Amino acid sequence: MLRWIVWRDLILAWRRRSDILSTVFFFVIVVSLFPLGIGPETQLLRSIAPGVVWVAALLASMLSLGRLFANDYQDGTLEQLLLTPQPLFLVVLGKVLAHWIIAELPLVLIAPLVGVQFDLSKQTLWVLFVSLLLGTPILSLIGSVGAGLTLGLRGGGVLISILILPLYVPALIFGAGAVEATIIGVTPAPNLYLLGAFAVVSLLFAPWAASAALRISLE
Amino acid sequence: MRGDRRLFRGLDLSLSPGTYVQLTGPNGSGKTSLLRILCRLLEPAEGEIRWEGANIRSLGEDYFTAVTYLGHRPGVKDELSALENLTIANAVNGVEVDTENASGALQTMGLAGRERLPARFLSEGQRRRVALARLLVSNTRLWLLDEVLTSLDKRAVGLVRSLIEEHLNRGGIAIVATHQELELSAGVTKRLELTT
Amino acid sequence: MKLYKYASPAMFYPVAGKMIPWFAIPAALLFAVGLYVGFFVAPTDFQQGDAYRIMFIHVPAAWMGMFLYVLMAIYAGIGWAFNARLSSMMASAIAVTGAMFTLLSLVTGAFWGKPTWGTWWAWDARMTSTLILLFLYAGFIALQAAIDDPRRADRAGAVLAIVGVINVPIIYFSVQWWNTLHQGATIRLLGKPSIAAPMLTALLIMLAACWLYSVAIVLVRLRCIILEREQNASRLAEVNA
Amino acid sequence: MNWPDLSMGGYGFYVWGSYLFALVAIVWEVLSLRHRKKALANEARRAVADDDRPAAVRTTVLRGSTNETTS
Repeated sequence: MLRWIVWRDLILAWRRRSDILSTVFFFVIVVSLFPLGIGPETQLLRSIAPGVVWVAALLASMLSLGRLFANDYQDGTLEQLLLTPQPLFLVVLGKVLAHWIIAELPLVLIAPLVGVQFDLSKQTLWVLFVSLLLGTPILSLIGSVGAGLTLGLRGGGVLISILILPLYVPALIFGAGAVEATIIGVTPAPNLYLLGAFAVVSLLFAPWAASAALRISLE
Repeated sequence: MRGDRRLFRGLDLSLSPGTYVQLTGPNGSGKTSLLRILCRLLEPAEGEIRWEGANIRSLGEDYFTAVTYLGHRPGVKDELSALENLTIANAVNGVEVDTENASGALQTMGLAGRERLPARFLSEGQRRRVALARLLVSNTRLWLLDEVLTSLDKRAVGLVRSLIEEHLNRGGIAIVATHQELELSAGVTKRLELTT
Repeated sequence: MKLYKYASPAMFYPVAGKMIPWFAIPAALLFAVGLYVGFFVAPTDFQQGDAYRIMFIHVPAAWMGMFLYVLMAIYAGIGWAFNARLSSMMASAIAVTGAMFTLLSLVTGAFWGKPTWGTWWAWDARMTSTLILLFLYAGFIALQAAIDDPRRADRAGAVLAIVGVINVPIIYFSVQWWNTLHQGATIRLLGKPSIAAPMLTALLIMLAACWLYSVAIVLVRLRCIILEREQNASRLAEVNA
Repeated sequence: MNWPDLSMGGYGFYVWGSYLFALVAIVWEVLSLRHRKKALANEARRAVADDDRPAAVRTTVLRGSTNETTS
């Protein structure tokens, strides 16, 4: 059943390819703005790179979260999803997995490319890729709770950011920390382990919270 | 209850297989809320609902294998074609439907030739028929239909009537919120009037 | 289950009314006593001079901010689990006071940091975590404000508060980790070798005063919320009568 | 008295500043709640006042205020 939900969302996203591209372009543009704002000194750019790339990934995923449930909510298919004979958190997991593939994976793939703007070494780019690979599921998982809570509310987009960004802080700290560790030559292992641990915690709690949020919003 | 206001109280009835309940009442009298309570989209403030003797809350997800609920919005994705909508909706429900009898169902609902058209080109009435086609393919025993006859032409209403009659003959139960009189030839007809 | 049905908001309204003076007056008294001890009895600190006296408001505010968030999450959780409207109303009543205390602890912390560290904001681990706690409060209040139906607002708030409370320790740990990583151990605001007796008593008195004050103010706001919600209910009932 | 004057050896601004802010925060909270309570009180009084007017007038007022909520 899970693969059908993911398959359905992938078809839907494929039919509206522009949405995927818009999120990726937003990410690339935000990251490229910083050198323009701060100046081209490579030493400075290298030190801010981890934070810039991670914050840009956070904001880009915030953009696409609004649509996670909203389209299904408007055309009534979300109600039907609540009535499937499978536990609701499986449905949520399917939606989150689909959202991760559609909105987050492109960011992870393009991040090393964008990292080159900040004169990062190959090793650092690789750690950046791994940290985003580990971190972005957290963004989708915790984000799905925010999307579920703010379903159908006016000003939903901004509201999601206020609710969810504080909860992203550990992911940001460990993720950006891992990249920064490699820049200063320290092993990024502890950061990545902690990031992985936080990912597992979110994997456990977020679907339950998101399905509770959906039940409440659809009452 | 909606907000802090009680919609209805002291509702106590039991339905045997083959019953058709026509649910009527002015707007805001709680028809939709009753239907949503019956399919657990809404929790009742007090009281409980039993399906075959077991409280539906304790039945958990298995209860949904026996229920089909069609709400105000048809629940059809615009980007998907009518056929995809039907097959995927059922697959998500765990009922694998092959394309033949899916398009067969669409044809009986009068959508011949439009199966592969993305749903956004369909009219509201046609979209409603795609939703109703789900009734043909799913073998659930309890149908909860909320104002599904709106925007349907005469022929489509006739189609729905025959669908419900077959469903009742198979021992199913249908609770339909509508103001149109469906003189059913099969099963027992009950009327439930909700007043404000 | 009967217990929660009994504590219906309408029944609790007069009870809360009677309780408020019992908390408000002692709170005022304790504030006066605490300030007196803090300012007149406690000696001038050899290291920080008199700047440390800010501690008597900063530390209680920080503790209250954190304690009220957990209390809010518990009330919201109970309200959601047992469908007890009064408990959810209590959570909404606590939110604003908790946010106020968190904001107060941030401002007083900055006022304290300026003389001791020379900057208003030094990204000290505890201050940063308090800042994020303020964001969590803001999220709760914003979410409840954005939802019109009180029942959904209560339950959505409960989900957010519970998710928040699970995350608070993780956030505190990650900020701690982040802080030691970058700055090494800065001198902690409270890291004085020994706290003179009067300082400690002043601190505890002020904490008790803040707690009593919180109970009083939360009960007042609770009564307002009960009035607002029952008002709508009675008006709707009147319309349907 | 262990601090000679209000300036407290130069720290006065910070100490009094923070307590002033605390006072402002508490006073704001108390006043805003009192204001909110007063607003609720006369709203209730207005609703009660509605009841005393002749029934015919009242029902028109109420019908105006009921919005058709689609169930």
